[in-house]
Amino acid sequence: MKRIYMDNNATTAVRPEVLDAMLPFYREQFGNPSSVHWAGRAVSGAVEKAREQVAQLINCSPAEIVFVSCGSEGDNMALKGTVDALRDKGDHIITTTVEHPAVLETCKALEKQGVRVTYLPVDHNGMLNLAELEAAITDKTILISVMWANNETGNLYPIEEIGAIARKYKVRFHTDAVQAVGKVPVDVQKANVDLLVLSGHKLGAAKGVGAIYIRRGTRLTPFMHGGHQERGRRAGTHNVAGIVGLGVACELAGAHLEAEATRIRALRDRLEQGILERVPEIKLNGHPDPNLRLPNTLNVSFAYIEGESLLLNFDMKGIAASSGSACTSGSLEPSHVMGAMCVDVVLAHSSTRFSLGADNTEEDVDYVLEVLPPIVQRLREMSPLYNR
Amino acid sequence: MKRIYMDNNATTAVRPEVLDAMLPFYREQFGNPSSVHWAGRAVSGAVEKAREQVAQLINCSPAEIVFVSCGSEGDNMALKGTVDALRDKGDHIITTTVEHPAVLETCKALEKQGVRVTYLPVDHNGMLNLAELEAAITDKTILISVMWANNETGNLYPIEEIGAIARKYKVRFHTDAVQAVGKVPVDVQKANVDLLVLSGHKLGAAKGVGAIYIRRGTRLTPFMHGGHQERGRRAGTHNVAGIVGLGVACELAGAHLEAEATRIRALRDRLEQGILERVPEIKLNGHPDPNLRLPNTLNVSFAYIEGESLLLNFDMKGIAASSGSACTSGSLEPSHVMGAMCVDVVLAHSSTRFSLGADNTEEDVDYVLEVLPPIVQRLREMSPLYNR
Amino acid sequence: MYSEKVMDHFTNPRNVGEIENADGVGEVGNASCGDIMKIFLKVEDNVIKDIKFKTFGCGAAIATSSMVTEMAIGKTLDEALELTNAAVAEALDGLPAQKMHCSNLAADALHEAIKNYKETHSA
Ligand SMILES: Cc1ncc(COP(=O)(O)O)c(C=O)c1O
Ligand SMILES: Cc1ncc(COP(=O)(O)O)c(C=O)c1O
Ligand code: FES
Ligand code: FES
Repeated sequence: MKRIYMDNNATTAVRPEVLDAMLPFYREQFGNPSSVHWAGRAVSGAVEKAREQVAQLINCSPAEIVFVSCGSEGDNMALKGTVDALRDKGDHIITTTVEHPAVLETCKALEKQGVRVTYLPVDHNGMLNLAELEAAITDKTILISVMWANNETGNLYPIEEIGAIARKYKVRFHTDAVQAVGKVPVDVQKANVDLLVLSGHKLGAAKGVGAIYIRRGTRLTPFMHGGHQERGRRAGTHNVAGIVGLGVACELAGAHLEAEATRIRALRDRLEQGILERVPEIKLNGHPDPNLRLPNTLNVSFAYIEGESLLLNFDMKGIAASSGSACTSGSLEPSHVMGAMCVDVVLAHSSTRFSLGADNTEEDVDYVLEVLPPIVQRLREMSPLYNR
Repeated sequence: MKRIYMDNNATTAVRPEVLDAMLPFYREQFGNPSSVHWAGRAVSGAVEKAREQVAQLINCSPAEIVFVSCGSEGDNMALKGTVDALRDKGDHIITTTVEHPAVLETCKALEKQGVRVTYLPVDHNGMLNLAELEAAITDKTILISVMWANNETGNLYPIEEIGAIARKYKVRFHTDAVQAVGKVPVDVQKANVDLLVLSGHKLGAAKGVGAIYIRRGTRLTPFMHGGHQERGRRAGTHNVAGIVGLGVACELAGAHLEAEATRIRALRDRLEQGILERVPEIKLNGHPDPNLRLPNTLNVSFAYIEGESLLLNFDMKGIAASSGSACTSGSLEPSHVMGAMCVDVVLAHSSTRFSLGADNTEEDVDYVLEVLPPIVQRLREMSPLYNR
Repeated sequence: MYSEKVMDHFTNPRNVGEIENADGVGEVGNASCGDIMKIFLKVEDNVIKDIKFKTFGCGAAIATSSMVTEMAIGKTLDEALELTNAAVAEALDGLPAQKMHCSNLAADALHEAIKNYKETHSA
């Protein structure tokens, strides 16, 4: 059967060049980079090279990069580390209602410790009101945390403008850029961010590795206590192979960023237009202007049907996508992002994300456009909500 | 040049069978185990199989295993998660002065939050006095944390007896078993531990993966907040390849545990006897009875010389070992383990750890025994402390 | 971690040993922080005719000791007093950042030895 993977916002395949770069670090150069001997030395050079590659992609200095185990760790570290370091300065965080659970659940945990959190609402398109953001800042505000791009809708947030506001009020600014890095240009200087998190498996590196950018001079209490690794900023033996792979993935992403974004955007637009033309009674979720979304992401709701059954039908045709339905999430609530955008709850249950990636082709898109309409139609005909 | 790796307590090479098992999960079965579709399904089965393999090695049920990114994360999670969950019950932790920094530094961070910590001293052999441990327990004690085996000396602690004390006083018991799992039999039921941490790269799996055993019914606040992975106990996309490899490494370790321990113990004993016979004025660090240490670990101090220069000389002969010297640690203090054992500070600077592993042979040992004495002699002759 | 020069001086240290009846002896450092350096001088007409060292310490400590003896030999005492720790480190093509404290000893030990010579040979 044809297998078409359109769930690259969930995770990506490791790129062949990345895997090739990783392989020598399992059995040959397997040393601990903290060791003095031959087995450690070669390896510590490789880690430092990867640090430079990551730094280059987001335009910072290598010393500002700390390797972590995933995006979630980065977000936990950014938020909890800031609260601990700046407790004397204030107790208020501003974030949004559409953040990833790695930020939202961490904020909820911090609320239990007495931190006050403002969750900024979004409009029907999932966008923020920056005047509202500015108005939320008080002299107790220690952190603004806004994601660079949303994982479900692909919405891009105006990070440069938020960075300018943060600087104006001298508030620290963290951005969860897990979905953005490698897909769109990310420049920490231009955007004036103080903390930025990225995750390897979203850009062709392996699962289990990520990085946090910590602007020089930013006091951040370590999240992982222990050994002296990462100059005391993150304990634990380095995931050397993963880190080396992340470096290569960042270099590749940087080298092909524009060309690849253009290519994928064209595919996504073709898919978007095709679905809108072929299937009635659907709703596009996220910003209607596709240029204000990640080039690879399309999120649509199909009225009257539920997401899990849709995904299972796609799956039977070899298509991998994802859904905002409660039925796929393990919780009883549909996507909080759809909720924040006030998407009707039934439509939220059928919200379907197609997130394209390096391996997708025009044929893939056309295949999806071919099999999708009859699946939707069949499920609608089974639905008690549907009346032709 | 000959290359002899005797630093397996720092990290091990990935075993070939482990790497083979990992490889399909980078480019073929690359899905996110949380996904509903084909790309996720195969993968989630593989993660669950690994969970069973890990559980079997330490005799628990798979549901009691949570995958983490390293030993340090496991220790942070065990300690911080216990303090948060049991804050209403008490504020006192008992641990030892010879724990790994992942435990010690976490305890220090907790002290800043008002937690009281008793650091039990050890004797000259690095062993604990269990009467002292028992006497330290108060009605505010919420956790006892004692490592199963010490990374520097290899000393094995009487975990079953400590487990019995913990049960008697109904105090939760955590053990950092990062150095023990895979080297000696570890049975969480027999030892009555509630929390146990292991790390993949110490037993032939990759760096960047580990696991924590959480006895059923043990309330533990998550350390990493975010998505629903690991039934809400650890957020972050699974390091699938790393986890699969950890499973295989645990299965292999279990299958060959006794035979391999016997083989390595014989090599270690040969090395130990050989050094003691050939080099005057040395001190064995840790328990004098080699059976009360990990079968693979030998730690000796060479009077009058400093550890880094010793390691560099070993390195020039292709031998990788490690040292408790301040000069190799990045800090200004020699090993805290040597300090806790009241090893004279000059001797602490020359403490040298040989930790054997799967790839070592008798020839390796004999080669070390051949090159070591002249190196020691040459350095001694350069030392202002040495008077023939 | 170390430059080739450091490794060279570490592997083949120059002027290791003691001078019997030395004209000046200097010792700096203490064992608790990991390094002790001892320098022995033979002085003729205010010129360093011979110099030897003994060091307890890391690769950097041994290499800086060796280098400082090479740099000092043949110099007048006043010239030798102008040798700085930084110059020694530079002559070794630099040292890792975490090792700079070792390089802060070699020239000090030399200066101590000269001081000791001057104290014992004045008047
Ligand atoms: C006893 C002990 N605990 C914890 C750790 C930390 O493990 P990791 O490096 O996987 O974080 C180590 C190894 O460095 C160790 O030896
Ligand atoms: C926006 C965003 N933030 C954070 C994360 C968490 O990253 P990871 O799964 O690597 O922990 C994800 C992906 O799941 C994400 O899409
Ligand atoms: S309808 Fe079955 S889980 Fe939602
Ligand atoms: S002597 Fe300790 S770092 Fe040089």
